[in-house]
Amino acid sequence: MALNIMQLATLFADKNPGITQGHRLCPGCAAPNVVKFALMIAKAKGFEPVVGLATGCLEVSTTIYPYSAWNVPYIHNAFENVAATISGVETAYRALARRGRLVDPDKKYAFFAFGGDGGTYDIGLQSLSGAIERGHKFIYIVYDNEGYMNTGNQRSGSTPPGSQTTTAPVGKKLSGKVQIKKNIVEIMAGHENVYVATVSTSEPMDFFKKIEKALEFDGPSFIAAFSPCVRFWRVGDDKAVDISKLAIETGYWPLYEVERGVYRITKRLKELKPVRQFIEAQGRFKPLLKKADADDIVNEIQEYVTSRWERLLALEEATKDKPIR
Amino acid sequence: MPAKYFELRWHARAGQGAKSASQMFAEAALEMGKYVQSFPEYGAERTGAPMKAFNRVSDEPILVHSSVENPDVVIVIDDTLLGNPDIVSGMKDDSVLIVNTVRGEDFVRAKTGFKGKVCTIPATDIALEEFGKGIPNTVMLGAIAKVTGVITLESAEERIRKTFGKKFSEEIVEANIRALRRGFEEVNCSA
Amino acid sequence: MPELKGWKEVPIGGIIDKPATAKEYKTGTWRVIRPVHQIENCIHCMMCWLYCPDQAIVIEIVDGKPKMKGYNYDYCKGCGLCANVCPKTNDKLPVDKRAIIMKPETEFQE
Amino acid sequence: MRQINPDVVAAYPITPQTPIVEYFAQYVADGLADTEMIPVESEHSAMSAVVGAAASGARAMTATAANGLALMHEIVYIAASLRLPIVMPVANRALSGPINIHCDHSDAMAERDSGWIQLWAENAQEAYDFTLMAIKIGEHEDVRLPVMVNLDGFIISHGVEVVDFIDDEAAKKFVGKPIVKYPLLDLNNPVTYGPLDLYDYYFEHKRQQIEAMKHVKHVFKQVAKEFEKISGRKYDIIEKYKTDDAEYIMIALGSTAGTIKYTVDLLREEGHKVGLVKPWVFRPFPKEELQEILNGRKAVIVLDRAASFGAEAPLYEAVKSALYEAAVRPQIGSYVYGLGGRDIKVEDIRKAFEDAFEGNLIADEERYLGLRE
Repeated sequence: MALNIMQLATLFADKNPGITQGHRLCPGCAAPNVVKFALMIAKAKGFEPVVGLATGCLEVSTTIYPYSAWNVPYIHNAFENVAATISGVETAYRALARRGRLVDPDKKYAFFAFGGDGGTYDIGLQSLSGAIERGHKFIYIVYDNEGYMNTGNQRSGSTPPGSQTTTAPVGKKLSGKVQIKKNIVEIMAGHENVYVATVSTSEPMDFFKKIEKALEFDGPSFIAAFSPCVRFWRVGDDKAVDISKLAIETGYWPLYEVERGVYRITKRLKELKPVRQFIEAQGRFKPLLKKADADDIVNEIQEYVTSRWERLLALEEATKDKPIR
Repeated sequence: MPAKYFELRWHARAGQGAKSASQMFAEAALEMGKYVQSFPEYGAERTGAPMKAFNRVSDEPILVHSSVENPDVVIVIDDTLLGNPDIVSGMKDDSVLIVNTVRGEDFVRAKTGFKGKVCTIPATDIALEEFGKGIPNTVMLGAIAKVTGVITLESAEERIRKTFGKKFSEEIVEANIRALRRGFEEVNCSA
Repeated sequence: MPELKGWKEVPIGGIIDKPATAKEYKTGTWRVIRPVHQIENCIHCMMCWLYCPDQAIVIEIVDGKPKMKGYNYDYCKGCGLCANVCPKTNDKLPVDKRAIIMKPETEFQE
Repeated sequence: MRQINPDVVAAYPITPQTPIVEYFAQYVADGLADTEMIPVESEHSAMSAVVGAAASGARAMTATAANGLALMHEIVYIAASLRLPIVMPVANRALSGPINIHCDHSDAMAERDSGWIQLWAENAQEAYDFTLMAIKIGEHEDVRLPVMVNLDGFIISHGVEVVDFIDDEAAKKFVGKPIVKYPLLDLNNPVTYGPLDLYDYYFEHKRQQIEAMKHVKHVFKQVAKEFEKISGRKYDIIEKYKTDDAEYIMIALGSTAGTIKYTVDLLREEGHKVGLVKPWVFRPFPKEELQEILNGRKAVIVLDRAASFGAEAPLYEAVKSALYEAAVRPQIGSYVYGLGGRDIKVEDIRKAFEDAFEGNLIADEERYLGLRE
């Protein structure tokens, strides 16, 4: 039975969810809530989270020596290797458990790795793929803010076309990044023996259920969390949830899961709002929208979003009751 | 005897534009044929976190690259920072404290305990009146020109025309120049 | 900033050997707009608590139910997300009917 | 490695390290060791995973060579900085390019400032002995540093030699239970590994690493003494071969030292007073030991199996620097040899000695053994 918000509030009224106050992320940043949601569910379900972090905003802002905003075991190694690092931790756990050398042998451990889209879609993809393929029992969560925000808004494999970044800026000739966002969910689902899901903090119950599922899944899980960067998406500090809602309602960020190849849409939309609404709500697309070819690019995104949604519906139908492994 | 450098320290919140203001100040001094430095203090802080930036100005080449310890002038862009002990750190009796605030000298003294010369200017309000955005940089530049004389109003004007002229309309450039002049005229200093 | 220690006094490897030390760093100093809780309009739905990125919402269990008590201004950065997600706060409601109102920090300076 | 029976081994195959990992995987498959193996997808992940495992409180090992070590490079530094006592045999091989799979020391030399202890083995026996000793040295309270056990690729890694193994029980007792500090998996004391360490503390943490390296020598000696008790084999920071009355001393790392010993014996039969010094420990550098042994000799010949482009060869540079403080400085000469697995022969070594006999060593001139002009 999934936990609801009131139950969680009661449970965590005087208990820390794992990430603490005093972190130095921007006001209104979505990333700490991605962490909070995940760790609260783990703790509420009796798990003890152990956290690995890839280099990025979340990492630098939560652990500025001698200040740590974590009250669970935490390790940061480097940018591209959080999945490999946590696979070492998880393996050590199994070895020490077997050899009777765990300090807390009776506790249920849950291994989490967090990374931004840069550390996941791009530089960390190899180590992530390796760790998932080897079947380590861990939950990888990408907080996807669609760019290298830690270093000041450079393009990543996750940046959408037309978005203003410093390395793919909108100029006289080019209209920002030209490539479509990489579909990380499909890449990860292709590992087959894995639970993959998309989440957004604007849909907390859906988020909670998927974390629960990941905790119970017998193998690795990959969760893609939509995580607006209020600063570089050029929206108000209070707008992370609003933008997330628009992303879901327009189909830009469909909520679904893939469990061993079986697709399931978890938030069914009767109709998609025009993706233009999502785009126009953000300052990062302003330079694009001033350009003559803005409509072409917005239409291209719209076509992509629509066709992907239709494809999702078809995949759901086609994979029903047909797990791969 | 090594050259005496004129040193400034800026206090603001990350995202308030102190880095650009410090750059504009340096460029205005450069415009007058001086040697300049402008550098922010890089931490891991995000938008809203207290941050610092520094300037050095000299008639001779500047050799020192360390951060400014004993500033001649301290500029505070956000008066909610005044209670932070960092503000007066290393200030000398003859240093000057310039604060963007709608409040007066007494408020600044009460918050900082600073005994030397205090100047105040409601830079955010002036900026809002002149160009509709609460970005106090150009107003502060005017105030600094008046208080220190290290840069002239003309050099600052020249700089604003050059930097803003490339990106913004004539209207915005003129509004910023008006803001600059008001900063120069309206800054209010203790004796 | 706490007093800086010498190399013989700190744990090796840059390890922070205690949890949650960031609580000593008060991010409330970042705030320029302050959320103010008007408890009489609050329905204690816990949305602000859920979404506060800085865990600055203080809650208390009364008769087994969580109640919003106000803010921990030591950590609140003033992002306003709490007011935005509050079902009892929006532009259409008169200010005195809202559960959360946002006020410039300067009003609380004296 | 089987006798150490580490908790976790993460490794990726690379020639000539492959046999080490293959043999070990077979031991695990046959149940002779019950280590958890992580068959990672790259060396970068191998080092990353052992960092995670070691931080967790596990005894963790990996092994690599050449390009694999280079790919690990970033995490090699992190392992040392996080003060994790990982042990890693390195089958030394030329670092590309062009690609070459044979022995030289360019791979390990590129890591000499990474903060790892470097032990250098002459033969399979030493490689085996050092791997056991490395566990105890790295985990020691005064040290807490990772250890690289260097062995010449192919020459040792693929060679078949007689090795005297210690019996399993004695070996197990010698390495003992892992000494763990700040285990990540201790839920009662949650620790933060790898924070952002800015200008206010980074330097202090580096100073601690410098200090830890200073403790290695006495810990090495202590461990060597214990090891001698179970093995009868005696180790020190440097090995001295027929140096007592030697006027001419050659210095080299790894398997070439054996060939030099043979040559020393030949030359001694001819009446030359020659000897060999072989650093067993290269990091920390045996500066004082070398100063003491080299002071007042007629000549010192340093052999390097790696070049430092635009500077002097690494071993030579360090030896020469150590001699700055010697009361009576010997003549000194630099010889680079064996790059990319080029064979080094007795005649080559004899040639270098003969240069010294003739008084023909020039400190500022790098010479090459076995190179075609």
